[in-house]
Amino acid sequence: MPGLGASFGRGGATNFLEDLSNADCIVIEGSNMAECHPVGFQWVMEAKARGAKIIHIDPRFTRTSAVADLHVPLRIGTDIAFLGGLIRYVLDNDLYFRDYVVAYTNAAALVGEDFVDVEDLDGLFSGYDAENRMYDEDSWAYEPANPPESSADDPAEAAEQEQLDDAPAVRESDQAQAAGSGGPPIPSKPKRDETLQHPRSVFQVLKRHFARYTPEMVSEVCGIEPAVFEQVAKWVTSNSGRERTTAWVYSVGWTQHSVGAQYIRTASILQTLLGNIGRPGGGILALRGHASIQGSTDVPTLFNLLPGYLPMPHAMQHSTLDEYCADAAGKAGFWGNKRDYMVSLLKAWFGDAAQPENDFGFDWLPKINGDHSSYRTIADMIEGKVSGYFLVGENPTVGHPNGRMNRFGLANLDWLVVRDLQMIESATFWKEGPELETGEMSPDTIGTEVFFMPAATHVEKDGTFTQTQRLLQWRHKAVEPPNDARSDLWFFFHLGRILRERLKDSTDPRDQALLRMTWDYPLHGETRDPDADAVLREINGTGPDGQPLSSYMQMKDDGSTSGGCWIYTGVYADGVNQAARRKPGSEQGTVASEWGWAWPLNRRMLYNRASADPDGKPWSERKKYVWWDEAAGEWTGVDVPDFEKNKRPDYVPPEGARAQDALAGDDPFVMQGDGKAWLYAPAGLVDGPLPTHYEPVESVVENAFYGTQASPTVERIDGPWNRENPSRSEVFPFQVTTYRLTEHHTAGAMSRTLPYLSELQPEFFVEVSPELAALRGLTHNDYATLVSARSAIEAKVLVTERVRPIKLRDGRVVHQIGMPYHWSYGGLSTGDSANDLLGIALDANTHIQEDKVSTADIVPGRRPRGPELLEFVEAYRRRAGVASGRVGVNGRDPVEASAGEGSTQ
Amino acid sequence: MTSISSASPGLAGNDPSNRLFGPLPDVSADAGYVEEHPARVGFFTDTSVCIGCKACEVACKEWNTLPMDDSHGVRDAMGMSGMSYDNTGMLGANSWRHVAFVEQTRTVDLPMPTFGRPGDDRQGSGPSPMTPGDGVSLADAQQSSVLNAEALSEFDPQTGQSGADKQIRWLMSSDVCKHCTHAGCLDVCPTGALFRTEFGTVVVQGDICNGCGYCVPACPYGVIDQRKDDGRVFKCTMCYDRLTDGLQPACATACPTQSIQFGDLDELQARADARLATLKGQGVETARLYGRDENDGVGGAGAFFLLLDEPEVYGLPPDPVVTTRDVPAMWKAAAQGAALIIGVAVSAVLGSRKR
Amino acid sequence: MTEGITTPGAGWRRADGPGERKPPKRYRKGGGRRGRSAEQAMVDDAEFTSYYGRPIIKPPVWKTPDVPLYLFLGGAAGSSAILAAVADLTDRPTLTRVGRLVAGGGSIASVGFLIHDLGRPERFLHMLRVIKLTSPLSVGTYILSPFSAAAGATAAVELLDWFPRLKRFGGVVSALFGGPMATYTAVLLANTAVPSWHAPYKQLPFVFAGSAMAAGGGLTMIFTPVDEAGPSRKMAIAGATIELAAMHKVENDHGIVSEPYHEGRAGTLMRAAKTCTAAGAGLTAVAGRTRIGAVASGVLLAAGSLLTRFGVFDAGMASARDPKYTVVPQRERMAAREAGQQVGQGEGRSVTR
Amino acid sequence: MTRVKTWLESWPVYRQLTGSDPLGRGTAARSKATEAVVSRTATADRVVKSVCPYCAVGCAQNVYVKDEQIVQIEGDPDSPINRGRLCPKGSASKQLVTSPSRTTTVKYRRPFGTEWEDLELDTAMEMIADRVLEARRKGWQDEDAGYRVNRTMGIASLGGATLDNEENYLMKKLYSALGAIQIENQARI
Repeated sequence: MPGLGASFGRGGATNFLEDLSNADCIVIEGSNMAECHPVGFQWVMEAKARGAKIIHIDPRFTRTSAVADLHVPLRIGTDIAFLGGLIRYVLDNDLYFRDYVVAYTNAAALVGEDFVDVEDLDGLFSGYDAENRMYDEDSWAYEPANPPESSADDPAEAAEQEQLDDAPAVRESDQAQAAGSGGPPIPSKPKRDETLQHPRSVFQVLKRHFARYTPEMVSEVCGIEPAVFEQVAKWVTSNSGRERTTAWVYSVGWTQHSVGAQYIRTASILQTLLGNIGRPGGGILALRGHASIQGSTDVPTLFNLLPGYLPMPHAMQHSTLDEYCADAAGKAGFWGNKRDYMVSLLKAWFGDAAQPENDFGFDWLPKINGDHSSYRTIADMIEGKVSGYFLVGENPTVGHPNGRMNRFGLANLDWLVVRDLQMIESATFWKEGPELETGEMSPDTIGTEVFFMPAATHVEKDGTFTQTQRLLQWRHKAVEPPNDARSDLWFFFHLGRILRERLKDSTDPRDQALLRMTWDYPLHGETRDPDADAVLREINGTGPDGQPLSSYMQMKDDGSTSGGCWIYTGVYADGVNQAARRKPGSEQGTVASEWGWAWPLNRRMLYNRASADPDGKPWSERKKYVWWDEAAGEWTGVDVPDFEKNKRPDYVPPEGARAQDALAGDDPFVMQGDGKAWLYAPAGLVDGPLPTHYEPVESVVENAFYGTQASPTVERIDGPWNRENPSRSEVFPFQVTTYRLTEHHTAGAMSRTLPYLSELQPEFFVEVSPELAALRGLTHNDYATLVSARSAIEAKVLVTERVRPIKLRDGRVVHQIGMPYHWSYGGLSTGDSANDLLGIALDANTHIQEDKVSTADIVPGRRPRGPELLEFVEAYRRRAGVASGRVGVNGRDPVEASAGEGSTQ
Repeated sequence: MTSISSASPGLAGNDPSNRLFGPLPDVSADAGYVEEHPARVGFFTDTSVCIGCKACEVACKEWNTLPMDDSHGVRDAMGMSGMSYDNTGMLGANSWRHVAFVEQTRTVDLPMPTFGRPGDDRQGSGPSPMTPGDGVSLADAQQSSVLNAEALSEFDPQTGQSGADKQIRWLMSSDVCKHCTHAGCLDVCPTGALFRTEFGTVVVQGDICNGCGYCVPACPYGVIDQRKDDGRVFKCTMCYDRLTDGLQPACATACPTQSIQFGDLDELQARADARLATLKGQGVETARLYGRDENDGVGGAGAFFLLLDEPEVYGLPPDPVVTTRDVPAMWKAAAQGAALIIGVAVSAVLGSRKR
Repeated sequence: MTEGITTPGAGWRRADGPGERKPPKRYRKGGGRRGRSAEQAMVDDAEFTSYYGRPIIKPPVWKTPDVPLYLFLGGAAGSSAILAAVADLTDRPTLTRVGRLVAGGGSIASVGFLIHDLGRPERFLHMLRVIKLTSPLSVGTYILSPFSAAAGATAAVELLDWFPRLKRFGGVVSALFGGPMATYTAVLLANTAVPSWHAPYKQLPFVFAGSAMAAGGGLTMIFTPVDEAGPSRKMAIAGATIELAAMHKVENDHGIVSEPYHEGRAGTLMRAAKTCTAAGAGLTAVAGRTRIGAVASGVLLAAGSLLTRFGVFDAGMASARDPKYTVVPQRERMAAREAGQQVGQGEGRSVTR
Repeated sequence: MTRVKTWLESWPVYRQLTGSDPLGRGTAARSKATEAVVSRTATADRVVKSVCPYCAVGCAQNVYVKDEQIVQIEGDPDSPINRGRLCPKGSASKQLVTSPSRTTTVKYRRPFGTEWEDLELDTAMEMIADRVLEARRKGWQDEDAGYRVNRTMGIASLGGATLDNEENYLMKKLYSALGAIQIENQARI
């Protein structure tokens, strides 16, 4: 979540669910919280019962809208325009929380002279490289307070890396996400103008940047009345400030856009201006959709990250540990200790084999040099570049956009291991995939060897999930898994054990990492299940005495400490599994610090130093949370202070201070290099220091702001299996959005297979307005076919007034189609797969796909069957001027003959 | 031994102790629990906070191990109903909780001088008593609508009419057996399979029911139904088994927003009255309690509701009356009819010439 | 518009969709589907709201023809038993014998139908667990059991010609239970939430009493020599008259709830029933003393009675399936109550209940 | 005599006539099964603390176990997050564990095969190990574009976000030691 990471320093929700009940106004935008997080929604309802205003901003009228005070039906993909309008409203009417903004944000920082805003380049920032479709971020930098050399340990190395930062291979590799816990590194602290009047101060840059976002413009772009906008603005601003707070809630309604990270940035700017970050009832709450999706980025199985948001070493920049740590060495903020964290990680992985002499085994780590993300890998599979694939509790042929492309990828593997509870579609694609019917694949042509390895459920294994507010909760095993079912811990441990046995006599350097790594966990029971508790201890780390560390502050770079994920250090503090704590909530205050354990260091609300004024006193009695206790000489309050406990509010860093010592007593954003919340992000995002409204990649509307239609940095993966619908095409005239329903879970393996859930939403359907139904002759509860340049699918039609056409200022009407994506051919509740309709276009910051907006056509009746389906879709492509989508066997090379016929270009 | 005549309003015709109809202060005592018994328990379902998640439906089925609806696990038998997000359809033998989804729109032909919409009965008409006084002006409070305010959008895409104000709302309500004070199902059951528990609830005893089906049309709410493959009837038990273990019913336990509240009935009634007053104070004129009134046709319900529209909008009868209220009169008519037959037969015989 | 009402599960948009959008006539009650009673409505346009046209109450799960046949046979057997007993006392041996056989046969068959209708027939004896005066089926069990035992035994000994004294005793016992046997079934139907059964609860026992006599008279007439069948004819004519008169009230006195008796299959059945009953009664009066006339009119009377049972059964089922018949009368009742409360506080309760 | 009385008292009609429930509505009508009713939460052998595996709210669950079978899963009222409440998916999570359609044995599809075949778990593990080594070798790169990379491009992985932290940790550790880098997770999606 670079959106939050670049703004505040950590890529996690700033507040926690229960804290929503302290809000005076809650804006739910880009989230259908009542449907997707019903139990978390109780805290919204609690706030409502206490008199808070609930605003739901969403293209669709959902179950969340039904209980909100106000529903704002903006056009899909226009959130930046709406939020930008609010920012302008706040700035123009002097409604920002001035004391907060001056003290805790980079509003006073000066931006370098080279920076040119989108205003002057018709939608592009300075530094755009049109050939590679990338930015060089150098011109976005602050005007430094001191020359940069003075604060880096290794100026030459840092400068060299700075240059390499611009290489496409480095940019593609998604270093930005390393801002997950620690803001992006900046060369030095900026020059400041505390009056905010300097024309190059961030504050003035911001004002100019958002000057265009007038209520009229918002109204036109979002398709809502100015009065609606004004109502939201009034509620939000009158419920922010010293006495009151507004909370913002989002989920994948924001992230799954080509400019998703910038959506979050826009909200971050607004919430920062309003002084709502780090304060009770405020914040930005990111709602995650899976039990441990936060955990899966904290302890990542992601190509670009090591545990704790340490970046994966890059071939061009990080050939040694010193190089790896060069950018952080000497920096202010907690990233200044990067070397401590990395060495501890290497000690955790390689144990005694990691020694100072061998760079603690740094060289054993594989290096990345480009985009190795999931979709790129699928394209590589189709080209036959990947031999084997593990799917561990994931069903990409249903849950990922462009199911057909995903199936082609799987069909070109040598082998595939699927670990799941049910026989999912990604395991049966060779047998039942829709491409069998169209003739594009057949078992005779698919050489993929498939192993289905049954998995254990959540009650059949010990372990921790990290939920949406960074809280780790331990699950105790209740029963043994049946038959061959095993935990994933079992599978990977024993796979590693077997591999190590096979190679135990190898002297090949490439095998040394495997052989030297620590791999000796206690085993339990007949199945010899590894001890998850021991793994958690390793993640927590140990000190020189072999005892668990209680804080990452104890980590050293001399090899005397270990720790598998530095941000999780403390989860085993005092030798106790803190994640397993279950002191009843009724016996604790609202913060309930003794239930589970939250990173970092059990702090439930991040940046909570900001709940007090620069002098350390609460901004107001009503919103007091953490404050400075002068008598005790420490920070105190209802939560663990997200600040050094004894650092005085009036502390000023001495010259030459580094890491946390370089942050002042009124720098609440402790992971940022300057200790401030970033209204302007001089680094950390690849698509601009400020959010800008672009239309989605597939849009039926022209960008009213600038000549640049869509984000200039969108990442595309081109091939006959991933054609893009042209913008503003008459052939694909309707906007489509995908989403979940309460009754189902993601790709459906955990819900379509269960009778009680299946019967509640038994069929795939799409939601359309009565107007669109009339326009296209669609019949309620009958079939319709949706077509894109990728494929055509059929669905039952639910005609509902909850979906509304948007009328633009020029009289054009934008029709929107809603499409839940849970279905496929397997399970009890079945239907075509919504994701087969979607293409893959990615946010360059995150490589997350734009699921939430695409275009399509819709016609009454069922779709053609068999090969006719291919011809049907191909005809659409021809009409839209899109290149042919015909493919050869298993999706490989396009068939030359029909390409000639199909592609006129 | 109690004499039958005094204890049997069914035949006696008069009902001085309200055993067939009207308020009954202690339903359990009426059913023989004369010694100490638990307080009468019930459900208060506040539909104004229902988010339609259907957790109640699933938690109920899970606890009571009910079969899937209709299809018995055959996937082809499942289908979308087209009734908004309601694919359960109605209460039945396999669905003891049913969440209704009602989508409503209406057009208000009024100009928009303010954000408030005059004439809208869902419009807030004053500062909410819950609203803290600081920082919110009276005008702001007046601008708040209590339910959603889709209405703020002036443009009606249908007519293109400006000034026409289309409002939408989506009502959701979890229906359940009402556990009536005077329960038709219980009273017509000829086997004693249906009985009243010590908690004042009405429960079917599966070891007794012989599937006569009489309770099915006797329920004025259409709650109880027969399971076709089993032959017996089933309905909500208010988790009688859980109650005996001191637990709440499964649905109330699960309900994320406390739309379903379980507890002692008198306590729930007080809570509901307060909630209604709050909503009325916020200008929700259409809010009303349903099944709360002990003077209604079933003597008040053990499971009652706060609704935001007329009961029939949710599929509930507006003024249900327990059928057995009239059973004395029916027996009287039947006796007269029987006497008439004897009279006619006797006179026919006597009046006929013998051969 | 009515399509939506009668097709459960159809889209509400059909009834209220874009094509039919017009300004609401009066305050719209909101969602669900608003309907109007059918063309031939006997009451003024009844606007009402429902939940997607779904029924509010559950239609009875009773099977047809089992239950209508049970009603018919119970009635015919009950009146025949009485007729037989009185005939026996006045020494009409053939009529006695025929009456006892009809009563016995009818009662045994009706027990069969009743048990067959149970979801768990093997648990029939659970009916004897309790005695519930509030349950017509419980009371009915304690009527049907002695009645069918007595009538069945009487018919059996009649056929075998054993124990004449016992026969008379059995005949008297069955006659005692014969009346209740014929009319309790009316309470069985009326004591439900089914609108078109419950509303006429005061008339239905008389319909069933009349119908029972018409059937009993008719059936015994067929098998009894005309000379001896005078009582049968008289009872049949009287029964038919009572049935028609009572049925007329059922069909006309209950506002919208009377409607199902005129419409659809129930309407057809009721019209056929009245025709048969009236024709049977007329023919009895005119030609009942001839053998052919007796048989023809007896068959007509029995058919009329049978059709009445099917018609009443069907009308009830139809009224249960359409929410209109549940909502509209209740709304009218509420309106009346409100009006009553405005007139005088004291009347409120009696007016509405 | 007592036997007759016991027998009589088991007849509800007798209880109706002699007891406090003449209408047969309550005490008189109670059956044997009703008298013996017991909640299966009360008879469970143990209650195990767990967390719901669906969305990320992190609702705590109480898992009731009887004879090593899950008999009930419901919200843990002690949790400050969900306060004992669950959504429909959480409420259905017992079905997730006990689902009859769950596949609990290893299935194998050979290249160009048309049907699943059965395989012993141990055999499958050995076969997978063979293939991992081969794929690793095939895709191995010491250098790429002149830079040392020390990795294999032959193996990719995609995990769901319902993996435990401990599982993710071992996976990342093992893959990194193997040199596999195309390691992804639902968290990207």
